[in-house]
Amino acid sequence: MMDESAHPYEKFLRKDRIPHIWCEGCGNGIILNCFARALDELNIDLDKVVVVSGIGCIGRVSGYTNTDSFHTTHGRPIAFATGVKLANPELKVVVISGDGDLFAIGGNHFIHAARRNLDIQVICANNFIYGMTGGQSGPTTPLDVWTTTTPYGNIEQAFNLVHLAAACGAVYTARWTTLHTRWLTESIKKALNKEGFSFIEVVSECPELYGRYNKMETAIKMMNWFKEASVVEHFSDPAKAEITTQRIVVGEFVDIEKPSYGRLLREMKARAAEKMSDGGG
Amino acid sequence: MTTVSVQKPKIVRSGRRFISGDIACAEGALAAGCRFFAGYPITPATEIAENMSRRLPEIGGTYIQMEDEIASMAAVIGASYAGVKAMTATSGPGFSLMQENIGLAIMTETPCVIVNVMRGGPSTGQPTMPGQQDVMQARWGSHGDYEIIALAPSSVQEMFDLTVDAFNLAETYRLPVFVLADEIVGHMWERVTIPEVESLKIVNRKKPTVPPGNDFAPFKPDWDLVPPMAVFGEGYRFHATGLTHDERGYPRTDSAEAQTELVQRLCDKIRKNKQRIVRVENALLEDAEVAVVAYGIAARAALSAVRKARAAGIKAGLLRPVTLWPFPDEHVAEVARRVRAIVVPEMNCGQIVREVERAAKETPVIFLPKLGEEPHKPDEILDAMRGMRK
Amino acid sequence: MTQEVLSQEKGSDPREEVRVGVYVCHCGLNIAGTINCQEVAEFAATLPHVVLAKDNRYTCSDQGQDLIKKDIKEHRLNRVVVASCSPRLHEPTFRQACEEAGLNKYLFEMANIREHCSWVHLSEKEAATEKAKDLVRMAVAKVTLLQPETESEVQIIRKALVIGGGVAGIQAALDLADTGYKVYLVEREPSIGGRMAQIDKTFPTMDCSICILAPKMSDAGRHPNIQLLTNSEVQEVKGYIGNFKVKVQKKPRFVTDDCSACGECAKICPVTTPNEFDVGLATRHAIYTPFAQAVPSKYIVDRNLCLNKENIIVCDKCIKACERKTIDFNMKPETLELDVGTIIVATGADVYDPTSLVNYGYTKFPNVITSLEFERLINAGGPSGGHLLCPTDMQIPKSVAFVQCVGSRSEKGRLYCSNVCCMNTIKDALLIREHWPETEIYVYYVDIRAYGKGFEDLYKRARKEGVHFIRGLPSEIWEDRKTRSLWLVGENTLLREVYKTNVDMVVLSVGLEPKADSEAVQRLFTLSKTPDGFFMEAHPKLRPVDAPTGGIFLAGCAESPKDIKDSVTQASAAAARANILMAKGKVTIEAITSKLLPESCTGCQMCVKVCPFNAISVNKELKKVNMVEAACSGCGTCSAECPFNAITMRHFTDDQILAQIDAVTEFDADKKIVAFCCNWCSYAGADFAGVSRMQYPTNVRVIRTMCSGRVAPKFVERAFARGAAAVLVAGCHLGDCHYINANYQTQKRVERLWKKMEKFGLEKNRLQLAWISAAEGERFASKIKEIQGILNSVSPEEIENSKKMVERG
Amino acid sequence: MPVRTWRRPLDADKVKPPRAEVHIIKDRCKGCRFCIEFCPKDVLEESDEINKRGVHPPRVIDEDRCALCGFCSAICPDFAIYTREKNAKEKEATR
Repeated sequence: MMDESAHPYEKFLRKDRIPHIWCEGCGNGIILNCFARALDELNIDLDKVVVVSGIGCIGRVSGYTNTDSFHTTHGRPIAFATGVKLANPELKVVVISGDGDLFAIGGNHFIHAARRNLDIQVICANNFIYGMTGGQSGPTTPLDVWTTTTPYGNIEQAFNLVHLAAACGAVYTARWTTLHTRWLTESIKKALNKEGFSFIEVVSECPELYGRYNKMETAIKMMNWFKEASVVEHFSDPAKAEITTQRIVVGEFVDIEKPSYGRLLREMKARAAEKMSDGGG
Repeated sequence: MTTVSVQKPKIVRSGRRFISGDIACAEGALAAGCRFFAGYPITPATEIAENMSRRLPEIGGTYIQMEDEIASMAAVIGASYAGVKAMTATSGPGFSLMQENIGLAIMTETPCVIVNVMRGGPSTGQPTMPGQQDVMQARWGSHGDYEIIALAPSSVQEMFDLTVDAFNLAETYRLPVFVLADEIVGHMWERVTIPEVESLKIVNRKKPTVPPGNDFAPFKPDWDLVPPMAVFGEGYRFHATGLTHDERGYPRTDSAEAQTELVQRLCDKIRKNKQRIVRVENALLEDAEVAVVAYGIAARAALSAVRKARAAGIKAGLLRPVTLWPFPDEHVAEVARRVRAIVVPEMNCGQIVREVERAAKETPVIFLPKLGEEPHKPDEILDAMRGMRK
Repeated sequence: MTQEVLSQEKGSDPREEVRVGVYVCHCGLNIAGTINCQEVAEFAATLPHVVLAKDNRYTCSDQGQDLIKKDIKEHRLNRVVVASCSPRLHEPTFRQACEEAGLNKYLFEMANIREHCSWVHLSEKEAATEKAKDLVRMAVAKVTLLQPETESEVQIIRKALVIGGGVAGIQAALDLADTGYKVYLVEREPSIGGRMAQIDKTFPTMDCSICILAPKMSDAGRHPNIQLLTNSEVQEVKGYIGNFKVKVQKKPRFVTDDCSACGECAKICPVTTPNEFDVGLATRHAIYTPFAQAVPSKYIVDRNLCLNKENIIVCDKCIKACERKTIDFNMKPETLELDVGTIIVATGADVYDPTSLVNYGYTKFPNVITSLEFERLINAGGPSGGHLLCPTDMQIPKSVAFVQCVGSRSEKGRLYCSNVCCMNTIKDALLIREHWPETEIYVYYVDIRAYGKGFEDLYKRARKEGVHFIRGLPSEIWEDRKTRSLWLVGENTLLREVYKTNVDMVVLSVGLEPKADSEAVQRLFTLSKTPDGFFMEAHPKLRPVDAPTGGIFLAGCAESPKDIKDSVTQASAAAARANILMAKGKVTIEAITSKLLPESCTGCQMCVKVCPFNAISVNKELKKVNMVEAACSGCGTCSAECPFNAITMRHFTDDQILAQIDAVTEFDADKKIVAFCCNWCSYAGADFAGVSRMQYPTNVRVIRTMCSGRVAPKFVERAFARGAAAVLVAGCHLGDCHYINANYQTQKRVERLWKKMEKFGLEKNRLQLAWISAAEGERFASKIKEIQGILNSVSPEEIENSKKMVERG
Repeated sequence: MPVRTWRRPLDADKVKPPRAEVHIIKDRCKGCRFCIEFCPKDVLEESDEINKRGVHPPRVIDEDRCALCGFCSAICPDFAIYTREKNAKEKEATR
């Protein structure tokens, strides 16, 4: 009964790194779990997967996946991933990082990677705050909520990430909560098979630093919040999908076809090479 | 490894050619096997990017213009980890933006080349004017403690040669290597000789000798303190992080030993290999009584000043550090012992001169600052030397 | 009929003198046997405006009608009264006769001296005759005030709605669709097919039930004119004949139409439950298709059973198993709004659950099964692959006993005969014979009813083939602990001896009963029920498939227990009836609607509040109301509510009703009961009392209004003012009102009157309010008896006081 | 079609769902209770033992209740629980 090696997802993890550093009930573990499940079901060659993360709690994820992985500077995982993907297009490059990392300090890289339709998958763990530094407000903190830097309630409007991604040109965009593990796994699988820039927002619970200060002391309570507040509305207008404390619209929002950066780059290189062999250039 | 493609014909257009320093730099990179360039337009380095954007696709390489220099540097590190020789080129402001990720490159021991075609600063300063103001930034620009390698070309030919060297050093020692050019060298057109590829010495990073598996530690150094480098996609499934890490690449954020072991090694792999790295160029130094220590564009004025001095009966000589970092202080010290004084012309308010003074001990050092459009005139340097007689 | 034509009609000119003709019908001896019709006719002749009065044997006969037509011409009659049966039966007949003679049909009135008089006072000839005179007096009083009316025409939407996808519903839908109409076939279950799909063989021909049903099902499934709405329920029905607005809720299947019914999903579904279709004898999964031949041939998820509750997917086994990715747990219920002209109700029947008959031991002894369970067991596609197995040992029984009339013809269950059980048992007995000749078969019965075509032959065959028929149901069944076999004990009433038989299996031949939720259906479509709880026809003989509400028809077991053949017959009949309406494309609506007299309207909006059909709206600037006649269904509760007499009700005006009241109370008012009965329930109830010959006191006089909501307080007050002994206001049961909820107004008004009576110290039980459905003749009769009882204690002073009350207002 | 389902279906044995093994890696558990809370069959409860992380890991109440939906392992942030079909291993072998 206690045979650890028997855990079906053991092979996707760096066993010597588990247990991970995340708190009790932290959604990051579930995201890692769903990611492992997605890899399992697609049975992708793990040698060809690169997991890139930034700074923050979820940034540690790259240290746990049994793939090539890189833990970059704050906000830069997408820029780093750009280099990896372009240098070796065979690799599946997945960026898993937090809302602060990807959309505050790293916002510029996100919008441009999406605009380019670069062939990478970005999974954002949105816990509404900066967890690693102790629960400060961030670009996704809902209005009015309490954080250690909004002691009088947050007065900043929050980013609607799926709307942002859609507006920037992502070819696949979805939002789930960590309670929607099945859907989330399916979305990750879709994204992994999608040509171009795909984005998945995972509304993730941080009971320690978000829940505790907003009347949800336990992870269970946060999960129940997700249960009550979330409504599945596939392909509804992402502009109308702002997250409030009452309502979390989840589902797939965008799933379109558009020539990816990788494809256009290949074609351009071919043209250039031809030109050169004609003795031009 | 993509560097084998160097052997393909027509990749390097060898022979005698009349080109600009920036173009020469790009050609040197291609000759060295660079197949990835990420950058952001900035005067006076833009032509390097433009040239790469035209040449890389022709030979199967990748050029991408990123959203800023921060991204450019990150992408270069990513490309290098994916096994491709990568570079970026910029100038002061962009160089500042790159500093954090340069630190990451140092920490993750990423071979890559950063060309800084220096212009007048601080801040936006004088974009189209030359300068040598980023020399100390190159040494200390990123936070934390580290050693670095920086080369200073003083001619279009050297823009080619030193770029090749920069890649070789980066690949040898697994770190970012700077080419510290300046606006004049970058924009100047000269006749250069581009050698046949076969005749070029190209170094590629060491590969791990163990197959993928548990006994592979991505940051376990060899005798030369440099760990062999596995790259993504080869099956080693390794982890790299900007956090202090152990030989397996796993974070060690709570251990003094780990911090000491790692940071010390990062410094030592340069310090202990200094002899192999450092390069200087001497002119007429054998019997010199007065020495000029100059680098980059300033060294060219210095050389003619030295010749003029000789013509005027002054026993002058020139010491030109090709590697600014590590600084050739032994060479300076040796010269200092023989000469009466040392003249240091720099296109800044005094940066390398500090290193010279440190090495020269009691020997007096005359500093000739220069800011703005023109480099030093040979006579300015000559005058300084005249002042040293009696 | 256009205004021009009308103006040439007799009676259309207000200046012309009123000339009434009265015809008293003998109806053979139905009336004449009790009432002296000649005397009544002579009496009628003495009434004002009556120019001629005749009595004849059958006024409804051709001669009778010709006579009326002739008289109208010869004697320039412009009003006609026929004293005979219920207007609910023959008013249309005589109206037509008048019309043919060029008399506006709204100038005709009937006196119901049969159902309301001769049949219910069989032994009181004089009193009955007097009552008949009163009824004629009332009719004449009303007829003189009647006005010619034009009927408005409404278009019939050429689309039909069929509720219920059993064989009746399927047949009706196919007939209409083949005729070329768009049909919506609504079925609550995931598949159409109904009971017939569960049955193995059909009697008397013994063909395979599903084999003959399946083709019809798939026909209905792919018919271009039929839109199949399975897993759906009707939520709301608005509008009127020809123009129904129906809200149907399509519940989510959680499986899209791309489902290929490959069944991979069910294979891996981790949760199971007994399959309803196999009456719990087989298992199904949370994702399932009810049976192999289901139409539509798609799977469905039972979310109550499925592990995935709320909006969280816990288990995704089926999703993964589905190659075509058709499973969508995010499906939401959708509501369709259908516009249809006609509706066919074929909601079917439930099978009686014998658990409550403890002496038969069903659910106690596994080897006691119901006839429906038997059908599944003997069915080759059933859980036992067609092997009749004893649930205890999975062996073929060596002896089987059928027990008849389980839940039928008994106080313990239902009083009626369920009509199909006898033949079903005979069929089943023969099936056993055919498959397992060794098995002994006993049938315990009360009577064997083999009334239909080919039935008797089948019965004879069963007897010939050695099936034992024993007259006398077992009084008790118990199980032998060891063998699990069953003992039946009862009396053989033919041999007058007690039997004690031991068998391996007992089949309880269970009856049929109204659907558990038939109440809801009744309300939705404002239907009526007969005492047995099945839906009532507009007329048991002449309109057997019409519902009382126009444009709605009945088919199959919803109307009464019947076998497949009858269900199909009735379905085709219902379809034909609906077809008549839709083929015409329009229907004329009785000119019994409210009319506004704008000059008297003060815009107080009392009427707006009470109108159940939102037919009245407010005209702000005019400070008056507007009336949409097309939307008005004619309950008249607005007219009753209006404090300013600004609304009259065509053909039931205040004056006309008051005239009837005055007529009743002209003589011996203090002995009479004035009864206001609504046309749909209470008046029909009184008719039913007549049809059933229920006797009650003669002193009641019924005044018919379309709805009890029409009864204005002033009517009641007038009756009391004129010294009436008692007043009865009777209507449909609350919730069953044919005008949605108008009878709630009735209740309010009566309660107000009671308060007033109390204030004036009057016996308030002299004013009675009763809810009497069309099926409750008995209730009507007993109500009259009850009031009679009260009257005996009413003093002359009391009556005088009540007159004063009205004077003092 | 509401029917009184009191009988054991005749095919009850044939369609019996596979029996489950629930595996709990106690010392990985951090005690978030997700598996207990969200198990559709209420197979789990909090145990009273304390693991090396100082929390009460879940304990199986009745393994036969488990429908093998695997949600416990899907939602476990710590890879501390998983289910498996009984004798699945042997099956694999025989295949």
